[in-house]
Amino acid sequence: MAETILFVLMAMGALVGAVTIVAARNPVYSAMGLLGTLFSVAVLYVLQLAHLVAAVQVIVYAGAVLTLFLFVIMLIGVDKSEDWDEKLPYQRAFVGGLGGLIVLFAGALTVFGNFDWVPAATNTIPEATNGTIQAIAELLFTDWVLAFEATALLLTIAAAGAIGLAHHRTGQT
Amino acid sequence: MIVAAGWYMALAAALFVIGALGLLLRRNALVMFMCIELMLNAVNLTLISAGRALNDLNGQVAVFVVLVVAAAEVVVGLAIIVAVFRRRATASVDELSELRG
Amino acid sequence: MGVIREFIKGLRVTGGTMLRTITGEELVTTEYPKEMRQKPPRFHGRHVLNRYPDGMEKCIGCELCAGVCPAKCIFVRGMDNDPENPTSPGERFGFVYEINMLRCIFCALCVEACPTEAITMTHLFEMSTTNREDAIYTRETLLMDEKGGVPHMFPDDELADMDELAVADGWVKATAPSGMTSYQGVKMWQGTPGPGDWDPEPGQSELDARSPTEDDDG
Amino acid sequence: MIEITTPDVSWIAILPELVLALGAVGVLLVEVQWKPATRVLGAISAITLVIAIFFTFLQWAQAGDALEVGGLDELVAFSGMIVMDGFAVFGRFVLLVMAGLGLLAGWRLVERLNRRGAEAIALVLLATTGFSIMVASNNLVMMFLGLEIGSISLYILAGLTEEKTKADEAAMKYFLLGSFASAIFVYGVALLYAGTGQLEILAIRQFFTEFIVTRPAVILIGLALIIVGLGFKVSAAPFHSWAPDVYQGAPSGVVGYMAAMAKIAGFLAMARILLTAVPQLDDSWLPVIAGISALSMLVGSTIALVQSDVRRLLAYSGVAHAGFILTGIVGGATTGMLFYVTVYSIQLIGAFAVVAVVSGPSSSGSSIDEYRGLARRSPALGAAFAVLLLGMAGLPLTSGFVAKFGVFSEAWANGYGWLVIVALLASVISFAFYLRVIVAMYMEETEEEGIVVSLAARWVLTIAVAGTVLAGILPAPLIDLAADAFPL
Amino acid sequence: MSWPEFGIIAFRVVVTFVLLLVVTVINVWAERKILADMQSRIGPSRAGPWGILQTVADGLKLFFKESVIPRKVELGMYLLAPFLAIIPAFLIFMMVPWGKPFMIGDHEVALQGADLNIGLLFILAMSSMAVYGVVLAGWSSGSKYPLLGAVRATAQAISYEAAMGLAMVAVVVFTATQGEGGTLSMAEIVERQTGTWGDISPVLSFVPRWNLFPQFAAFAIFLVAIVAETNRAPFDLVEAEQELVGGFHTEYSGMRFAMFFLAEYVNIFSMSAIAATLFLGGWAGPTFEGSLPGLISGSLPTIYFLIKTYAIVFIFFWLRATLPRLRYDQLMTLGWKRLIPAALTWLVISTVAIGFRQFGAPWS
Amino acid sequence: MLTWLIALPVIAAAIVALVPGRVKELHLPLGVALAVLPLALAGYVFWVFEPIAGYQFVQQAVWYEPWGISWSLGIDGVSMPMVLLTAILVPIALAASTSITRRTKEFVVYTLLLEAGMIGVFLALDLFLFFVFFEAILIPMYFIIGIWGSDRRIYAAMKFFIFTAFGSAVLLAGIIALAVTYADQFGSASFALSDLMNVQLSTGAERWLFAAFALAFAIKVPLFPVHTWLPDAHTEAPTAGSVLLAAVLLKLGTYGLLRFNLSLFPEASVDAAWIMGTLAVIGIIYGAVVAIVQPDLKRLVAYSSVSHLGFIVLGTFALTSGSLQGAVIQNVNHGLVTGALFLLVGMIYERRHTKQISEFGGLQKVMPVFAGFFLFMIFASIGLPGLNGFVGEFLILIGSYSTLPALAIVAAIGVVLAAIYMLWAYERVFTGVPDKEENAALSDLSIREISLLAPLAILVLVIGLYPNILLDKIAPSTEAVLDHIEEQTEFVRPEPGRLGDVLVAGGDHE
Repeated sequence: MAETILFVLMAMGALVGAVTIVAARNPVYSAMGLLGTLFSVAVLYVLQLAHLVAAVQVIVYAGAVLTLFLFVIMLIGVDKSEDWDEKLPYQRAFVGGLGGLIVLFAGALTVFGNFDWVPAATNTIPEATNGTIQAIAELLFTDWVLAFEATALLLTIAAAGAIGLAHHRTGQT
Repeated sequence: MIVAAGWYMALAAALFVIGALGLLLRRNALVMFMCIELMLNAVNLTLISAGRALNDLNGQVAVFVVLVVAAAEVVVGLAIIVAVFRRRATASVDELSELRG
Repeated sequence: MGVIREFIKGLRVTGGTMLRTITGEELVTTEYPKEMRQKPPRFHGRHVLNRYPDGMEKCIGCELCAGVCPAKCIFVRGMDNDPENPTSPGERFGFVYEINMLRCIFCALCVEACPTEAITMTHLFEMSTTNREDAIYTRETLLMDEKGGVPHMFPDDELADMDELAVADGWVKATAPSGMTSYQGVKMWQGTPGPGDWDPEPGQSELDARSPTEDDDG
Repeated sequence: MIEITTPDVSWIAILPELVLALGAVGVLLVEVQWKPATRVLGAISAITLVIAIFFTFLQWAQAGDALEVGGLDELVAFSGMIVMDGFAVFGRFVLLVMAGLGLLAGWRLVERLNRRGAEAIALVLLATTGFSIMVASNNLVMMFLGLEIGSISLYILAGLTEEKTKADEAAMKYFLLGSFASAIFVYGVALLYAGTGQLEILAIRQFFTEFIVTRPAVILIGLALIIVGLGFKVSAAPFHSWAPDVYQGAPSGVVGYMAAMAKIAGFLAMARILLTAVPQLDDSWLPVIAGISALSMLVGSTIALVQSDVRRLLAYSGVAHAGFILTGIVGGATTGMLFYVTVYSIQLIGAFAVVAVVSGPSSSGSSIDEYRGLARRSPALGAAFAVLLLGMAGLPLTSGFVAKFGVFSEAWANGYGWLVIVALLASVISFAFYLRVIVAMYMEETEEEGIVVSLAARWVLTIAVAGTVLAGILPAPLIDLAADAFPL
Repeated sequence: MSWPEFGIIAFRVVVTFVLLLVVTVINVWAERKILADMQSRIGPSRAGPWGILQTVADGLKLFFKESVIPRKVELGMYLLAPFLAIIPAFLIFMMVPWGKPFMIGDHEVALQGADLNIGLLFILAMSSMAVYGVVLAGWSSGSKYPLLGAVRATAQAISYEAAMGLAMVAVVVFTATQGEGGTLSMAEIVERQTGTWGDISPVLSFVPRWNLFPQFAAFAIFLVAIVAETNRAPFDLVEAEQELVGGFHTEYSGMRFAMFFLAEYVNIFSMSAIAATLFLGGWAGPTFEGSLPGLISGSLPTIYFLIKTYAIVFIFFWLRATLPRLRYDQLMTLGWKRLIPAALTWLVISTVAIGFRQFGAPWS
Repeated sequence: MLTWLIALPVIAAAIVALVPGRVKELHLPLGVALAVLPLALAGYVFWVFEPIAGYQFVQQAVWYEPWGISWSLGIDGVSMPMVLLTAILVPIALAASTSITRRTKEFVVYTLLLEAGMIGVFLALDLFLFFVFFEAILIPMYFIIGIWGSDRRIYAAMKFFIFTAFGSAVLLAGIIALAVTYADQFGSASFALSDLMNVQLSTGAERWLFAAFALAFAIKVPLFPVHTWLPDAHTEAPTAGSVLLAAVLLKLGTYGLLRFNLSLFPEASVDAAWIMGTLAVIGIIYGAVVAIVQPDLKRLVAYSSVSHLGFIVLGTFALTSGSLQGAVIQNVNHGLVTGALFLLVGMIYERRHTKQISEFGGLQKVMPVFAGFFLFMIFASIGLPGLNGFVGEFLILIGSYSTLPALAIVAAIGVVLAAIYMLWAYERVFTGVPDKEENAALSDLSIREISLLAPLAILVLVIGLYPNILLDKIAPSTEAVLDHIEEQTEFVRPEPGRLGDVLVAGGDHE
């Protein structure tokens, strides 16, 4: 029961946040929408016993990523409101059409498709220890050790690259 | 009472679609970028929900990888956006039109 | 490691200060209205117009003070003495004397300019008023009576320590050589409540006799 | 006491990547510590690449041995993260060679970047690492990770120049659409995971052999999203819109490398997923791939016709080539595709090396007018470019022809005759725009002075032209290699 | 969930909340008083004995003051920002155990808002949320000084959070030596710090088993990081008065300003409490059960906790009195080039050492 | 030996390419001298060529085993004349290119490469190899037209390239389809002509493949309605280009039809004979009619080519001994005559820098030798008995009459039309009084030019008078083609008519 209520609430939160991202004229409001979505999704993770992921989600996304976003928004001037005149003709119509198509497709799948989200599921009850740090760490440092190391590489690239990109060139404005 | 994984994944799908459409619709590089983050979030939600339904931890571990990727993308992406801004003082993709055929 | 040593040094300063403050050793704050601090000898407070011991006014209405005032806050008009009943020992006396305390910058140039030491400054500084008119001190307010008192805005206020009026600004003593040989070594200005009591001015010859390093200013 | 589970580590499976990553970090550190001449960094990267290539030989031998004794399990390393099959090793080898060529082609850019040159070198090596992981990965998330390592390096490379305006713009567009593609790809992975419960490619195949999925909608959608995501990366129509802008705006020194890398890895990954993981579903994906292929070829060729900028032209031709290469996947075999990807990459890097020479290593844009009379200004350069363009066009005696022949044959044999005919039509259309460049070079005159071709560029062009011609005349060794390099 | 359990939870939350409010009131006064002492002044002295009711008076004043809303603000965010600032501040403290659990009947009452198995991560998450209040306040004010403050706040928060997290990680890894596996639960971390180091050497049997001793470097790093995280001097660039008027809250007044003010002091206390919990053993200490009346020995842990926390809070004040504000580049240099490398180095060193202790040398 | 035939021009090209660009005067003579070497070799081949069916001097080397492609060369009666023709015309075309002063070296190189490609096409017995050469030719030709052509050269070059490349693409599709089918049926891949002839095709597939091959070759020929690139290419190309284009390149199409369409798809060939014939005849009439109204001399010759090649196609698909032999020999004839005509037009163009017929008039007076040669070639082109054109056209018409009588009759009208446009053009250019001042001062042909034209004229005469010198060697091969068709289909070739017997005396087909 509690899960259902929370799910409904958080799903609404996530959706409202998502729509805010897209619809808000001011990027700051978009960022806040994203924040809302991130939080709601984090709660949904908790509901699904993924506590660690939920915490990391908030720390990394909300704590670092979105803060960076805000920083850049502030840095490059928030006062510039976006030009809502569509420069590409048909772009909006195209997006609308695409959206409609997806909705239709989804509707058709739900109604006619005899559709199953997780066809491979074995209907076992998930273990309560699934979300614990120990369980995840066990996997992360054995089976996924290569991926783990590769993420280190990725972060190195990101750091080095960001420095290279943002580096001020002398003699240029 | 347990909510079926399908609901979570449907929510994720909705988020993903909103993100994708937003990316196509908006012209502000930052907002577009946020839409990408939204999409990655939808991915994470899908992975976790599927992982729970399958009683498989790999889904959760995969989320960590996606998270790190998202973080790295943000670092680079924002660096690029800032670099562009330094030249143009705009974050609108529409105004980036030096490249034309 | 130098940084850390400096850092600790800094912490020691503040920490030590705190301890000393708590013990009252280094507490510099005085709870002002409750306890007053001794003012420095050269404190510039409000002006007073002095009298000779015989009760004659020192001011001769020469307007030098008004002329020298950088803030142009002094207004003086002299008047001929009534030969029968002179107000001051000279020909003229200060008939009108006003100082706008709102403009005054308490520089004491008027005191220096005064040829007769008529105007001096006291240590009294509580001069708040409730309207601008009251801030203009007139001859009546400034002039001492025989007992060395002057009228004050809030004579009964606990803040207004009227004893301060008795302390003159020490600056008067430091300057104002007379320049006249006949006054050499004469203790001229005694008995004035404001300026207090001090040693006679040394004469030129005595000044010349001193070594130049001791005292160079004229 | 905590009990420690030791991870399953197989060094040989990742030796080349290890060497590359170390080399890249080494370059950065050496730069920071000693600030040496650029040449030293070049030497370091060259040594790195050579060692890495040497290790690919080692892996090749090992993979062959394992196949002979049937020890297929030996090829799967790191608990199923990585496979060391011939396909991966071949892809790695090609990537490494392209990285070498790309570095040579971009060498002038590196030199002009001064201190940041080290960064460019390191990024090239790191991108290679990433794509190399991608082609070798057996785990879809690992593949995504490799893809991102490579892609992010490329985004940065696209913006790494001293002439900034257009490069920044290119980097931004590349970044936004590239990330979009990555997100789509990884969502596809997530859905595939939801559908099959597996993240490993071989396990997914196993799953399909063991179970019959009655309601595979999620799997199919996931697969479609994976195809779309990779389609973006390899700039197949209708997901190509970023390619022209990026190719035009990014510093020409690295464009060839960027394009080649993304294409090689993208196609190899696509082939691995489609042909290894879900061959049972080919009824569903074959028509889709064929459609994308046909559309790419037609769109690429036709739009390229009206381009006035050589880079955009090459970009659209790249779209067309993506279509051609996809016909190889439609053919259901990897030989032709591998061969095609290899030779096309060489041509691409060579072509962009020419662009870099003609319009400067860090410039953006290169109007076709700049090529007017190139054959007079520098006959060797013009000839090299002509050969490369003709190779791309697929004229006989160049590698392009053999490549096209190979993929078309495969597609025809797999029952996609109509696709081959479309492809041939597209090739004919593509002749027209390649010839436009040749026309400008050979048949129009200019007063401009001769061009100095740097030594590095000469090497690149020599290798590229030699490769194009040799693989066109004597394709046998390369095709044999490609034929041996099938995915596990 | 039975009613007693629910009641216990409600009790825990409410009491924690109230404790935090009370402590904050004292904190504000204490800071003013201590700063005054360090500057040879007296400090607040009028309201109440020793001016101790000064904060209450200030609060009342702010509460009744008119809340001016400037014309150019982004209203929604402007109104939201103070709450965004204050909520994470309170939530962080919910993780801190501030006394020894005791029993009512057969229900255990933990003196802690909530005990999560990912408590430390929650703290990290919330502390990273804290910056939003500042940023949004600065941005939504529609004024340049607050905006500058906001920009500084973001950069600063990100920079020092990393160091803070790394210092925490070192502690978490260390906890593995004190029990079965590492833990992120705050209550568990405290539990593992009870007792003394007597088992290592009898000489140390009077030294409490605090993490401070083995993890002294982490403590130093953590201390610096939390000062920066809470935007306190010398890292108070966010509200550098000399440059930015009032920083991010320039345009705020009245109750809204009070909320920022409150959030700042709550944060100081929470962070100090976390530091005390992580490194100084939280409420751990001798309770002399049996020899003292039950009530006293029962409240001793809370007193220990408060003492330890206030020791760190005092450091906050001390630093503010001592150090001049850093320049912005110095701030960044310190964060990225000193603190994070130091934290990383320490993490590696301590992890290797722990590894040796736990598993022996790799070659043996 | 055949490999050398291909390699020699390539080596020659390499040698020329290595000569420094400074010594400009050297390139052309050197090129001519080197081009004589393949001619000598081709002459030797002709000398030792035995008049038997089947391929001679076959050389085979595996190129890439799994795909079944090989370097497989051979020569028979159909290809031998073409090789010879190529070898003869290249040095002449080169020698005639003195007017090319710009980028001479490249010109020589391209021409020699072109020669290698053309010889390769005629010699290839492997479809893959054939296609490689077939495509490779495009490049040098494209450059020759594009660089050294006249005003609209780029347009023309492009048109030429795209048209033929389109044809090639279709051809490639056909080849792939055929090879894939072969691999399906025999389990191993092969592109060898002899292997692919064994493929069992369904009627539908065979027709499609036939269409693909035919389309490719029809474009090359060019057959109506895909001929439009030809006039442009001819008109804009430099003289040597036109010569080689008309004389050899177009023959790739007719050669291909004969060699591949007939052998690989006999049934479809028989079925489609009347379609191809009809198209050919339309081409004949159309080309001739259009040629009549051309104001441009070169364009006129170009359209005459369209007309003449129609005869060859007609002959090919008439499927009789006579018509096939006629087609082959007409290939040679057309090469010689049209080549010569283009040379002549080029020579007058060098002098007057115009090709407009209206610009000339009365040249007979000024340039008698030139007029003589022109008239001679015109007669050969029209098919005056005693000259080679007569032999070919006559054989074709006679041969076709027995299988495609209606078409043959209509085609015969083409001969008349040819006489009209050729002679009318001659009249306008050469007869009358030279009323234009510029024309009055024109110099007659130089010794060099005469020495270029003379060999062609002699060959024209030789073939016209003694066609058996070629026919003897051609006949076995063409008969073999027909045999193959009869084997595979129900088609029975008609007995040659009376005249045919007389003329095909050398044909030993008992």
